Amino acid sequence: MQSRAHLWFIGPAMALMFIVLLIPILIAVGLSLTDYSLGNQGAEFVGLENYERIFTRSTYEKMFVATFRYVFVVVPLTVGLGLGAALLIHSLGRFGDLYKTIYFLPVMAALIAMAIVWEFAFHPTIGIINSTLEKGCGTFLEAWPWYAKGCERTFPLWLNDRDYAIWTVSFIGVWQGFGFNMVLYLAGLTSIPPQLYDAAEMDGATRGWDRFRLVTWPLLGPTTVFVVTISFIRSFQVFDMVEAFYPQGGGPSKSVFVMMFAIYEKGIQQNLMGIGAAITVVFLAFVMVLTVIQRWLVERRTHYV
Amino acid sequence: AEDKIVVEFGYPYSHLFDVTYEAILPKFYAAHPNIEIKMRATYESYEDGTNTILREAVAGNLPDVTMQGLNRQAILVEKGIARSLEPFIAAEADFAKDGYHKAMLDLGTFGDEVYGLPFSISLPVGYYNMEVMAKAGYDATNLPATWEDVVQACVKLREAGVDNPMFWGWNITGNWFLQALMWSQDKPTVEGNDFQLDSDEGLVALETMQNIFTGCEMQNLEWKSALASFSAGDLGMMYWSTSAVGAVERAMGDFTLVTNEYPGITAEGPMGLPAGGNSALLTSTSDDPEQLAAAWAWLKFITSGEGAADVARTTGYMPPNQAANEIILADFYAENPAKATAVRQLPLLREWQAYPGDNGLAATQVIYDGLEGIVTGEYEDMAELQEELSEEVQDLLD
Amino acid sequence: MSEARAQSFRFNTGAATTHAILIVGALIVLLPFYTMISLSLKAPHEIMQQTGGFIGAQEAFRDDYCVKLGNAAENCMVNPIIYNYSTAFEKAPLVRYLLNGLIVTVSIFVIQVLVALPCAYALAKLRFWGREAVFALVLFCLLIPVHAIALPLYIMLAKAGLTNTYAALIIPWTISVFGIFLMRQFFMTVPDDLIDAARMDGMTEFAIIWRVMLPTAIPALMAFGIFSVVAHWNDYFWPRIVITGNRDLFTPPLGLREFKGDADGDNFGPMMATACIIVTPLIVCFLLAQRRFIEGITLSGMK
Amino acid sequence: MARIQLDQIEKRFGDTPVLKGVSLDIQDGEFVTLVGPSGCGKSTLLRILSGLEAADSGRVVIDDRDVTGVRPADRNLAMVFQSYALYPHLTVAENMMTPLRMRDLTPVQRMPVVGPLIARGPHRDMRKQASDVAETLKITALMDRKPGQLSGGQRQRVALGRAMVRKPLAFLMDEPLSNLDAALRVHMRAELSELHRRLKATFVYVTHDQAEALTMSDRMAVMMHGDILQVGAPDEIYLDPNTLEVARFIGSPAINTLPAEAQGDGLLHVLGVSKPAPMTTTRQPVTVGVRPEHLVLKEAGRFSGTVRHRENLGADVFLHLEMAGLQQPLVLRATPQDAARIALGDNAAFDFDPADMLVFDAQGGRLRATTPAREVA
Amino acid sequence: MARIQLDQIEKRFGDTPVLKGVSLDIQDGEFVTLVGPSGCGKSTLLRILSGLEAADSGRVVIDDRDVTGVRPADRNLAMVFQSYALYPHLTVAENMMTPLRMRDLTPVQRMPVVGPLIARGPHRDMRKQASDVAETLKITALMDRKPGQLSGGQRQRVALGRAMVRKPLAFLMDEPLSNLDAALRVHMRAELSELHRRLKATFVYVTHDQAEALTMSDRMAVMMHGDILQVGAPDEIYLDPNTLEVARFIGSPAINTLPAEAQGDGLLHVLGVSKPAPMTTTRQPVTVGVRPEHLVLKEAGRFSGTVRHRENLGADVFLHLEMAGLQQPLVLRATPQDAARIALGDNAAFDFDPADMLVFDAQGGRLRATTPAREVA
Ligand SMILES: Nc1ncnc2c1ncn2[C@@H]1O[C@H](COP(=O)(O)OP(=O)(O)OP(=O)(O)O)[C@@H](O)[C@H]1O
Ligand SMILES: Nc1ncnc2c1ncn2[C@@H]1O[C@H](COP(=O)(O)OP(=O)(O)OP(=O)(O)O)[C@@H](O)[C@H]1O
Ligand SMILES: [Mg+2]
Ligand SMILES: [Mg+2]
Repeated sequence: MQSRAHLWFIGPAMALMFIVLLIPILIAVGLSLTDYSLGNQGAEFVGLENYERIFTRSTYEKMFVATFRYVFVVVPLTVGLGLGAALLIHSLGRFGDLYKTIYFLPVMAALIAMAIVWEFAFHPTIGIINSTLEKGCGTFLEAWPWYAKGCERTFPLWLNDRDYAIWTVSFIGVWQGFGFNMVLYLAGLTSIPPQLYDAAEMDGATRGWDRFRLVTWPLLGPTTVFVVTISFIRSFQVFDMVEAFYPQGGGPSKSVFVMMFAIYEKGIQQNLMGIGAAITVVFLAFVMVLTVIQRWLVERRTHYV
Repeated sequence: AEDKIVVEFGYPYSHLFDVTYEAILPKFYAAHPNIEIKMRATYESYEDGTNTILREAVAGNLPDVTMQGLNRQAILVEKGIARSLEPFIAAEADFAKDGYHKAMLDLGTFGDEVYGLPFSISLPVGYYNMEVMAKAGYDATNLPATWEDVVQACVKLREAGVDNPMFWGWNITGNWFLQALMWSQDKPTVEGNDFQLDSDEGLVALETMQNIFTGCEMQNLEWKSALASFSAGDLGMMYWSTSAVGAVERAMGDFTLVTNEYPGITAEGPMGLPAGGNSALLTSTSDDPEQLAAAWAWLKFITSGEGAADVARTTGYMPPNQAANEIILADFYAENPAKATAVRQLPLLREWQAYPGDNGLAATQVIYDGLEGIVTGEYEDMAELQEELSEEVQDLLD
Repeated sequence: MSEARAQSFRFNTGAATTHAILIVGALIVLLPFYTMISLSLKAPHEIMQQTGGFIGAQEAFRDDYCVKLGNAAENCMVNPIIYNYSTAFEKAPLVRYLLNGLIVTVSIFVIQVLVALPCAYALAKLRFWGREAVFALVLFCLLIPVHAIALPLYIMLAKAGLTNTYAALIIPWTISVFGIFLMRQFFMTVPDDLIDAARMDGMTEFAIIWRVMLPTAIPALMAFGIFSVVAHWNDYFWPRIVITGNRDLFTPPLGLREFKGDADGDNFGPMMATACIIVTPLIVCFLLAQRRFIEGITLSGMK
Repeated sequence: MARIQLDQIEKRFGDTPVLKGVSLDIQDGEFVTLVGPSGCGKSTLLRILSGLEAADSGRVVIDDRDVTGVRPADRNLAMVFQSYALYPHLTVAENMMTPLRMRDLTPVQRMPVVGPLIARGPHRDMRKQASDVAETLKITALMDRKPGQLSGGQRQRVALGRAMVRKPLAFLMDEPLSNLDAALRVHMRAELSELHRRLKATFVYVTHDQAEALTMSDRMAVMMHGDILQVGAPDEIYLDPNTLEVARFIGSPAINTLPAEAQGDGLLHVLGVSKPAPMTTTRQPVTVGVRPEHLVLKEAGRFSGTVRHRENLGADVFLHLEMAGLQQPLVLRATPQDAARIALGDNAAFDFDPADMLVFDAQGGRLRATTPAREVA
Repeated sequence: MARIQLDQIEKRFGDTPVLKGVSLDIQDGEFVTLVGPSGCGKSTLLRILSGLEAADSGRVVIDDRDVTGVRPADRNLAMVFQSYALYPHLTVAENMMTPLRMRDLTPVQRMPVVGPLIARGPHRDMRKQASDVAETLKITALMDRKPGQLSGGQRQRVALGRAMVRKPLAFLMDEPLSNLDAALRVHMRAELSELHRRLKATFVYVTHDQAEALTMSDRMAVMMHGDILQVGAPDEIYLDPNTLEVARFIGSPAINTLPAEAQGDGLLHVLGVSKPAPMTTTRQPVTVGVRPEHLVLKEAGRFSGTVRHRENLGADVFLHLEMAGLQQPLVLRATPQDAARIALGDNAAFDFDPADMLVFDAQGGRLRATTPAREVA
C-alpha cells in the first residue's frame, strides 16, 4: 500500500546504523581473534585464545558475578520505582512538576561530579551516611546486631568494602536511573485514553490497585516493554560509575568488575584490544540472549491493536 | 607572527601543572620569540595520557612533545612512538652541566639511548599529623623509621583511642608502593623480562605489606577518602607520594603536618625508592629540522634550569634536575620543609619500572589485584600469593 | 484529567500519603545535590574535612595558584564562593564549553529526530517486507556498547580527518537506535484510523510523520529529547576520546577535568561549582519541556 | 431499583455553561430518555449522575441519599459510554466479565492464574452470565476477539454487554444503539425493554433516535442548551409539547410551522384560511404547528402547494410542498399509493384538522385550546 | 465525478473471510448507499475502495483506471471515518483545513508561521471554505476547540466537515450521521444531498439508518456476510426484494413473515386463509412477507390476533399481535386514532391485500407473481 516510502524512511537510519555501529562492531569481532594492541604495526591471529581466557580465568568469573548482581538489583528497582514515582506524580495535580524535576535531577547531573559527591557521602568515617548512622548509636537501633557491630567498630566502608561495594554501586545506579524510567512512564501514562478510567470506575474498580491492574498496567504494556528492555541494556552497559569510583581494578576484590568495565580495562586501558573485543562479543551474545528471552516473555502480551 | 613555529604540547593534570606552565611560558617566550607553544587538551591522568598518545599515533596526529608518566615511557619507546633524543643531546655543547643528574637521566634511558627527560619527580614519603602522633608519645624526633615501628605506632595510637591510625598508599598507580618495598631492599621488580617477586625480597615485601595492613588494621580506603581522613585529622600517619603535599596543605585542618623519610624494612632505611612523576618525550612526526629543533628547545627548557625550578615552586614535585634543587631552590626548601623530605631522599632515586611487552599493563593490574587481596584479607598466606602472582605475571610477560 | 478527578473521591489522607512518600523519596534523591551545592560553596579544607555545614564559614583562604604565580600571600586571600565559581568560569572557559555543549547536543538531537522518526514510523505502522528483520537489527544495535566500538570508530573518524572537530562529536550519535525503539513503541499506540484519515487528507507518508505522528507522540518525543540532550550534554567518555587537540572544542563535562589532580589532590570546590553550572541549563530545559508532558495529547479524537 | 433526583445541577467548561441548573426526578424503576440536540449536555448530565464528572453546583440524590461526594463505583450504576471505552487489551468476553470480576470477586479470586482455580464456581457463573448476554447481543462468535478486531457495531454491542451483565441500581446508556442496523436495533430495543422489565432497574437513556425514545421510555426529558424544557410521557411530548422548540425537535420529519394570526375570537387566520381555535388569547401573531402526518391530501383541501421534492421511505412518502408566503416547504406524509399519483411539480391540495394544530405565541410558548377545536365546515 | 468499479473483491482477516468476492459498479455522480447488518464488511469495503486496506484479490477501478496499487492520497477521495479519527492535537478549524492545506498548498506555504504570511490569499480562502462548511454543520462556535472538548455529535460533524471541504472525485462516508439528533440528521441529509447535487461527485455511503438510505440514495446495495445480495433503487429494494433476507433487513419494523402453502393453482394458504397468488410454482411450503403498513385493521378482516404490545411513535402506533400458529408476533401499523380504540389484550381483526404479499420459497428466494394478484372476495 505504502509504495516504497518505507525505503526512504528506514534508509538513512540503516545506512548510519551500518556505518556507525555495525562496521565498528564487525571490526571488533575481527579483532577478537587477534592479539592486536594499539600502536603495534600488525597483529597475529590467535584464534579463540582470547575467548578461552575469558571463560577460564577467575577474574572473568568475578566479572559475570558482578554484572549479574548489578543487573538483577538495578533493573527491577529502577523499573519499579520509576513506575511508582510516575503513578504517584501522575495522580497529583499540583506539585507534580516539582517532584518530577527532583526525581529527574540524578539523570541530568554529570556522573563524574556525582561520583565524587557520593564518595564524600559514603566516606567511612566523616561521610554523611556513616556519621548519621553513628548518631543512632546508643539508641534502640543497637538491638540490631549489624548496627551494634557498626557502633562498636566502624560502619561499613560501603564503596571500598568488598561485601558492600556492588550493592552500594547498585544503589547509586538505582538512584541515578529510576528518574529516567519515571519520565518514560509519565509519557506512557499520557497516552492512556481517560475514558478507560471512567469505564473502570463504573465497572467497580474502586481501589487504585484495581484500576492499575485493569487499565494502567496493560495499557502501559508497550512502555514497559521499552523500559524493561532499555533498563536491561543500560544496566548491562553500566560503566561510567564504575570507572568514576574505581578507575583502577573494578572495585574491592574486583567485586564491581562489570563487563563494560572489563571491556574498557582490557581494550582501552591496557591496550589489549583482542581480549577487549572478545569480551565485547561475549557481552553481546549474552545480552542478546537475555533480550530475546525477555521480549519473548513480555512482548507477546502487549500487542492489542 | 606568521612564521612562528608552532610546537604542539600535551601534558596531564591541568589542575596541578597549568600553573607551572603559566609560570614557565613567559620565560620561554622571552628566550625563544619565534616559537609558539600550543597546548593540547590535558590528559586526565597518566593512563589517559598514554592511551591518548597511542590513539593519536594510529590516527597520525601526535603532538610534538608530550608529558608521560615515568613508568609509561617504556611502552611508547617500544612501539616506536617516542623519538630518541640522542641526536639533540649530541648537538648540545655541555648537556650534563645543565644539571641532569645521572640517576634522573637514567629514568628516561632505554637501551643506552635517552628518550625522555624527566620533568617532575616525586618520591614516597611519610605524612604525620603531629597532634595525633603526640597521643602515642611521638614527636618530630622519634617518628617511625621502619615498618616495624610503624606497626608499633599503630598499636599505641589505637590504644590511645585513635580508631584509624594509618594509611599506606598501596593503590597508587603502577604498583608504585610494591616497587618501593622492593627497591628498599635494592631489588628491582623486573629485570629484563623476569618478574622478581619470586625472590626472597619479594616475599619480604609482601609480608611487610601484610604486617602493615593487619598490624594497623588499615581500612581499604580510596585515595580521596584517605586524603579526606588525613585532612580531617582522623589519621595519624599516611604514606603517600610527596606530590600530594600541596593538596594536603590546602585541605588539612588545624594540626601540624610533618613529612618524614619513608620508613625502611631495616633500621638503615630504604636502599632505594622508585621515582614518580612525569617526563617529556619527543613524539613529533615531523621531518622538518626546524620544527624538531623548536620542539627540542621547549623540551629542554622545561626540564632544565629556570623552567624546571618552577616545578618545585608550583607543585609538590621535585624538579628533575639537581642544579635546580641544590642552587636555585635552596631558600624555597627552607621555607617549605614538607617538600624538602623528598629532596633529602633524592640519592635513593630509582626507576619506576614498567613491565615489558604488550601485556605490561595487564601485569600491573594483576599485581594490583593481588595487593588488594592482602588489604581486604582475601589472601592470608603470602608465600602462596607470591607464587600465584609470580606465575601469572611471568606468564603475561613472556 | 481522569486521574485528577478520581483524586477527588479519595480521602485527603490519600493525597497526604502520596506526598509523604514522594517527599521522603525526594529527600534521598536530593541528598547528593545538597552535598554538591554545599561543596561548591566551601573552602578546600572545609570540603576535605567535611565541616562547615552547608555553606561553610565563608572565611577567606589562600589561593595557592595565585601564590605560586609569585604573588604575595596577602593578595591572594579569596572568598570560597567567589573563588569556586570564578575559577570555574576562568580556569575552564566554561562559557565556551557551554556553547559547545549547546551546539553539539542540539545538532545531535535534531539529526537524531530526522533520522529516527521516519524509521520508527515505518517500523510501527507500515507493513513491508523485511520489517521484522530491520526491527531485529535495531534491537541488536541497541545492545552495542559505545565503549566497545569507540576505538574502531575513532580510527574511522581519524582516517577521515575528522578528529578534533564538531563533526567527530556529532556524527557517531546521529543514529539513535534508542530513539527508533522508543518512538516505535509510542507510535504503536496511535490508532491506525488516525493515520488512515491523514492519508485520505492527502498527506504523504512523510507528512504523516511530522504532522500527525509527531504531535501525537509529543510526550514520547520529549522523553527522547530529554534523554538525548542529557546523555550528550553530560557525555564524558566520547569527547575525551575524540577531542585530544583543541580545548576550544571541549564540552561542559570536560571542564570538570581541569580540576582533576587524582592522587595529587583534586580541586573540589571549583569542580563542584562547574558541576552545578553545567546541570543548570538541563534543569531549565527540563522544566520547560515538562509542561508539554502535562498537556499530553490523549487520543481523544477517536470513538 | 432506585429513585434518582437531580437537583439544580450546573456545570461549565471554562467559560461555557453546559448545564444551567438541571433538575430531574426519576422514579424507581422508571425508564427515562434524555433527548436533545447534539451538544446540549446530555452526556455531561449522565456523567455527573454517574459521578464521573463533578457538578459545579447542585446535588445528585439516589434513593434519598445525597451521593454528590460518593465515588462512581460506589453508586452502583452501570453505564454504556458513547465512545464505547472498551479495554483494548481484553477480549470481548473479558471486557464483559470485568464488572462482575470487579464487584463480585475478592482480590484473591481475581488473581490471574490462581483465581480461576480457587474460585471455579464464581468464575463459571461469570462466564455463563457473559455468554448469556452475548447471545442476546448476537456476539457469541466474537467472544475471543479483541476490540481492535471488531466492526463499529460489534464494539458498541460489547459496550452494551458490559453494562448488561450487571444488576445495578440503574443503567445509564449513552446512545447505546447508534451504530447498529435497523433490524438489530429493533431487536435490542426489545431486549432492553425486557431487561428493564426483568430487573426493574431504573434506566436513564440518551438517544437521538426518536423511535427509541418514543417507544421505550416511560418518560422523556427534552434537553436544550443545558436546560430541560419538558419532561413527560412520550405521547404527551409528541402531542402536547410545551414550546415550539420541543415541538420542532420531536417528530421526524419535523413539525411544519405556519405563520398565523390569532383573532381573539376563537378563530385563527392561517395563510388566508380561517380555522377555529378556541383559545383565550388576544389578537396576536402566532405560529401554528402541524405534523406531516396530519396534513392530508384532499381534492377539496383549502391549501395547496407545489411538490418540489419527494422522499420515499418505503412505507411512506414525504412530499415537500412549496407554498406562497412560506419560506420553508411544508412536509406532508402520504401513502406510497397516494404519492404515486402526484408528480414533482404538480399542485397538491391538502388540509388539516384544526384539532391537530399546535399553536404557539411569538415567544414560542404554547397556547392551549380551551375546548377541542372542531371545524364547522 | 468518477465511475467506481469494484471487481471480485475478496478479503479475509486471518481465517475469517470478510468479503467474499464483492463486485459493484458505481456510476459517475451516483449516490450509492451500502446497508447491511453490523459486521457484514461495509467498512472494510470502503477501506479497500479508498486504498487504505489491500484486498486479498480483486480490482478497484476508478474512471477506468486500475487503482489497486495507487496510494490513498492519490485516489482523490474523501472519507468520513466511523470512528471520526480527528487529529487530537489540532483545533476543529485546523482539522477541517488539513485536507485543503495538504492538497492545495506548497510545502513552503504550509510552514507553520511563515506560511500564512507569504500565502495570505490561499490561507484566507481555506479559512473561508472551512467556515462555510462549519456553518452548514452548525459548529461555527466550536472552531477553536480541540476534539477532546467536543460532544460525540460535534466530533462527528467535524469529521464530516473534514471531508466536505474538499472537492474529491468521490466521497466515502461511514455512518456519518449516526450520532446526530433527528433534526440535525434531517438537516444534514438535505445538506449532503445538496452537496451531491452541487459537486456532482460520486457518493458511497454506509448507513444503518433506513431513512437515510432510502431517501438519499440513487441506488442501495444490501450487503450480508461479505456479499452484496441486491443492488437497486431504494423503492425497488423495499418493494421488490430478491430474497427473504433482504426483505427482512429493509424496512423498520421488519416485514412480517407468515408460513404458507403454495397450492400450485395460483392460490396460497396463509394461516387457514386462501389468497390468490398467481405464480408459476408447484405445491410447496412458502413464506409470505407482509410489511406492517400493509396490514390494515378491518372489522371484517379475515385474520385476527391479540394485541400484546403497542409502540407509539407519535405519528404511528405499531401494534404487536399474537396469533395462534405464529411464534413471532405480527406487527401492524395503525394511526394513533385507530390504535386508541384498541386496548392491550383486545382482539384485533385485520387483513391485507394480496398484491402486497411478498412470497419466498423455502430457501428464501423470491417467487414473483406472473400477474398482479387481485383478491376475488
Ligand atoms: N483487524 C481485524 N481482525 C479480524 N477481524 C476483523 C478485523 N477488522 C474487522 N474484522 C471483522 O470483519 C468484519 C467486517 O468488519 P467491518 O468493520 O467491515 O464491518 P461493518 O460492516 O462496517 O460493521 P459495522 O456496521 O458494525 O461497522 C467484522 O465481523 C469484524 O469483526
Ligand atoms: N472538556 C470540554 N471542554 C469544553 N467544552 C466541553 C468539554 N466537553 C464537552 N464540552 C461541551 O459541552 C457541551 C455538552 O457536551 P455533551 O458531551 O454533554 O453533549 P451531548 O449532549 O452529549 O452531545 P452529543 O449528542 O453530540 O453527544 C458541548 O457543547 C461540548 O462542546
Ligand atoms: Mg454525548
Ligand atoms: Mg463499520
